[in-house]
Amino acid sequence: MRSFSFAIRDTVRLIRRSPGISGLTFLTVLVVFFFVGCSFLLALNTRHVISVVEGELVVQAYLQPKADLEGLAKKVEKMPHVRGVRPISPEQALELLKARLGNQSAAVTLLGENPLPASLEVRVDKASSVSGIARELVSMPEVEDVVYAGKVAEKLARLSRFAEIFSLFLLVFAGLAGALVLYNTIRVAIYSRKQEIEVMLLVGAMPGFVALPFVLLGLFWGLTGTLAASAVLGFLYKSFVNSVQNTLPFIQLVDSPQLYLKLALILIGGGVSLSWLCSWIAVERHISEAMKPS
Amino acid sequence: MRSFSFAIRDTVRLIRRSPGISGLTFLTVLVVFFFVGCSFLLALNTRHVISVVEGELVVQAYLQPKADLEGLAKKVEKMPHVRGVRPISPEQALELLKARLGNQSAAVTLLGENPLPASLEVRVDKASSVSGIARELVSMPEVEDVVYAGKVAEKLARLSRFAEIFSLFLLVFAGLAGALVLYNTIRVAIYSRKQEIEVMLLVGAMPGFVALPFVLLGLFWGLTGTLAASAVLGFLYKSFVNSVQNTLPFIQLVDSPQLYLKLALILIGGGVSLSWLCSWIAVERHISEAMKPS
Amino acid sequence: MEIRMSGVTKTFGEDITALEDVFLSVPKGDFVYLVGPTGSGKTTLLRILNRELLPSRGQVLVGEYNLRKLRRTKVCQYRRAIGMVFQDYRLLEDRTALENVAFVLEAVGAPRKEALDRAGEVLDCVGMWRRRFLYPRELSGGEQQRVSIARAIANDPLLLLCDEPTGNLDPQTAGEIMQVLLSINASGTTLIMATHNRYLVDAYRQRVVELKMGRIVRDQERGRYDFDEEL
Amino acid sequence: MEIRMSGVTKTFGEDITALEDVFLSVPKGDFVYLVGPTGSGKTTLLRILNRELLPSRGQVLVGEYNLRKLRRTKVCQYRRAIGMVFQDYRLLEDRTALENVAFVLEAVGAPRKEALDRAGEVLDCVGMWRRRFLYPRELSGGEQQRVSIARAIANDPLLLLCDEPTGNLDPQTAGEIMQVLLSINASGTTLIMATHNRYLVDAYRQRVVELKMGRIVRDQERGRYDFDEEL
Ligand SMILES: Nc1ncnc2c1ncn2[C@@H]1O[C@H](COP(=O)(O)OP(=O)(O)OP(=O)(O)O)[C@@H](O)[C@H]1O
Ligand SMILES: Nc1ncnc2c1ncn2[C@@H]1O[C@H](COP(=O)(O)OP(=O)(O)OP(=O)(O)O)[C@@H](O)[C@H]1O
Ligand SMILES: [Mg+2]
Ligand SMILES: [Mg+2]
Repeated sequence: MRSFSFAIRDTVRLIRRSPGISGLTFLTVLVVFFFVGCSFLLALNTRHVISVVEGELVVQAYLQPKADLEGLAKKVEKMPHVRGVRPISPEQALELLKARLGNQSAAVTLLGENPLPASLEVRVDKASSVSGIARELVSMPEVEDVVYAGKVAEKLARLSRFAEIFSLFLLVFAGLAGALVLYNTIRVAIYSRKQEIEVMLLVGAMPGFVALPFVLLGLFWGLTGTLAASAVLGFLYKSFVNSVQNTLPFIQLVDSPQLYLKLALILIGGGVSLSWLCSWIAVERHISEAMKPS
Repeated sequence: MRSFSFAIRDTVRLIRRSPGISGLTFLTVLVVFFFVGCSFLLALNTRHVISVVEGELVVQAYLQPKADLEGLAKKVEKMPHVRGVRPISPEQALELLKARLGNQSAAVTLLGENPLPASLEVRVDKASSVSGIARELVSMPEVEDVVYAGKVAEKLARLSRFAEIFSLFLLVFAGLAGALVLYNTIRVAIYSRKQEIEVMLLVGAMPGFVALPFVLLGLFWGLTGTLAASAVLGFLYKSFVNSVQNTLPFIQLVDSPQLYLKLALILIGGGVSLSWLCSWIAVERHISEAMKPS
Repeated sequence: MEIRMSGVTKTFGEDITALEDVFLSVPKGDFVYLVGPTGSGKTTLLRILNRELLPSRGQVLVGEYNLRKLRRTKVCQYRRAIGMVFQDYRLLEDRTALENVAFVLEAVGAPRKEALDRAGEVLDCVGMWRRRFLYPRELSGGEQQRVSIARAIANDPLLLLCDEPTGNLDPQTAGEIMQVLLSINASGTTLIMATHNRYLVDAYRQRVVELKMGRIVRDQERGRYDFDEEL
Repeated sequence: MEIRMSGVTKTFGEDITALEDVFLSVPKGDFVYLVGPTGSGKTTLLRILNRELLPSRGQVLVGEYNLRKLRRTKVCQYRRAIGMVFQDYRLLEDRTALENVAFVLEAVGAPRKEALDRAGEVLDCVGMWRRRFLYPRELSGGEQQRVSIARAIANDPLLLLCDEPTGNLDPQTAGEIMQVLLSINASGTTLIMATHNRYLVDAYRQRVVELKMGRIVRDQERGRYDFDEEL
């Protein structure tokens, strides 16, 4: 306890005696974790956009003339991987066709009796389930034909797999790079205290006693740096989301209180534990070097 | 010349005497410029994707029954902002309609005489020119009606403006952050040589003579770090492009020999000049501090 | 503490032999001058006793510690039991004189206030009370040396190793410091002092061990600095 | 070079006066001992002459240089014309003894080979030829001191400032170094040497300037270390 209060006093001293190095280490941590956070948000949004697009995938099932539209809809709704079903009666289908043809709709009015069949519009949870659902639907006796964007679904499924891998890779890489830069920065900052560590050990201070202020110093940098990084990133991302919403309302970005909390927790947790670890390794190296008699 | 050869020898000595710091500074430069390069590629590809999508925007012009299809097509092709024109005769229009209706095409065969008009499909250079072209077309006497995805075009135009600003912002930010981390790293590395600089000046060495090895050191870090960064980034991006091309052939990424050259030039040029500048500032600060009598 | 060195040899690299086959035994409470020309191995001997260096060959026993076989925590414990005045002072650069001394006391676990009080006391002993709030770079050579002496004695060590503790002191101040060291020795602390100060050695006669080229060439009770004069 | 200090006062902060109203003039080729108790301002005086410190008040002229009004490049030029042995040596840690000396020669523009040759020569002068490839931390205190002396004299300075150059040397080596300094002085170099070494001052009688509490209290041709003895 006593040596802990000493360590805290000493940490304050270390910070105050070289404010330049402390300040720049703080900035480096900030920048590094800002980038890590950016990668995180990028990965998150890529996956979000893809899943939104996937949510718009539909399988169109055209029914036999006498099929029970509502009953079938209920049944299909309960199938796995189905997110929703919209039943379309022949009358609705005609209206839709007219709307689709635009100013050529005159052509449709030339038709006498409505030749269009009833259909189900089945929304699917993700791209890779589309072909399975389509196969199940076509095997039903009430269904005459099934139409779905098979190529698009396949593309999307691949894209989603790819984005999954890519975002994982990005995160791991950003994390590694961050750890590397952090370790380097802390190590060099502690390197400039090498002699101090040597002398302390020479006059009989315990290794833990010597290390503690430096570990606290690393912790301090990590904490303040990542706190600032989450604040800056949160603020910038919020304004980014806002300006996207204003100018490009059709693009949906991930944006929720939980997101910011998660972001802050990841950055601060990662930064604090990383910087703790880094400063511990860095100072431990000096200590064991200094303790080894030659 | 003589002091230059001394400086080079001394730089080699500085590198060899603290390989740890040199190595980690090199790694930091690598990581930082890797991120800068990533931002650059991200910005480039965002703009590329948007321009590809914009290139697929069309304005559909339906003609008066007796209009000269081919002649009008030639005329429209010469208008500014027009990238291409595809004339569609009434027969082709009917085939297209059938294809579009899919298994409901039976409905069309019920039609007696072909009621569809001839039309022109006008491709436009960018989203923001769509409405202008549409207005010009509709004012032509041969044109009966114009159909175009006005909302989509507007969205795309906004998106493109947004992406422009965003990528600029991203680049500037990445550049600044890179400069900051670089300056910090070099500064701290030189800080550990503070006493050496002081002693050199005390025994009468000229400031330039003292500074040169450190500036060369910064240059060395900048050069090797950015060289490695461009190599790693180039390699990773190439494999990324390849794997995208294999699994997602429908996505077009920027990829050309010039791109890699440009990337390498930007990274290496930026890194070398930045690190030169940073080490110069860092060492100059120590020198003027040491030269100032108290 | 009692010291027993037997057959201690210390070589650096291939061709530098700083100590050769040194046998030295110092009973508890002894006062030993270590003399010899520059480069004869005095500092090397003291650094071996401070366990900064391991002997290349030979045994070193100090009290109950066998210096060849100390584990990390034992080394710290050992170093706290002894005190050393380094030839190049080794003060902590960004601590004031007072904090430099108080630090070793806090490292042992003394509360802040007690440490500062005790540090002030020993600084007063060596005549540095007035300069206690200055940083080492603001002190003169002799003042730094005295802070380093204060730090070494603050802990009431059982063994005090002094490497040239008066090199930067004028004769009068050196004499005062010598009085301090003698009184510490009188209280039972074993004291080894490497020195070139002929005045002191001749004025305060004690056991003299002379090194030359890493070998002990003289070990004399109540000796003088130069051997010849004793003849 | 000739030195003229008039009314030089140096204060640090509010309450520390390291030098007070010092008038000192040293003709070209003189040899001056600067003596005085520890903390009396000797190093401060030498640091002012080396232009590490600016006097708080007063004029300092050395040769054609007015030390209060030197621009950056002039400072370098001036420092090359003089040599200084620092009390704490200030050797470059990651250069060998030889490179430490050769460095100052290269800084002046000497070609590498010549610089190394000359560095070897002066190291031989101070008896450090055998240890020339060791790094400072591998040298004993006295050896480092001699390297620092070698570095100061390598350039054939017009003014040589020695701050306690024999503090870590045994009497015999100190005498040898003294011979070297005297011969440099004989060749016309002005030499100021701050020292506590009573033996040397008394053995090689020269002009003695004594400082006390920052004031010059004695300035005597062919003096001794202590004033009383002269009475
Ligand atoms: N780490 C080392 N590597 C190589 N040689 C060393 C090392 N340490 C000491 N030496 C050599 O060992 C010899 C003895 O050194 P030591 O420091 O013990 O001398 P000393 O008696 O203390 O001299 P001084 O009176 O000058 O302080 C010296 O010649 C020195 O060069
Ligand atoms: N930068 C500084 N800040 C505050 N006080 C200083 C500074 N430099 C020197 N002093 C004080 O000025 C006084 C004179 O110091 P100086 O180094 O000149 O003494 P000295 O005569 O060389 O002593 P010694 O013989 O011990 O080397 C000392 O008391 C010292 O504490
Ligand atoms: Mg020694
Ligand atoms: Mg002094």
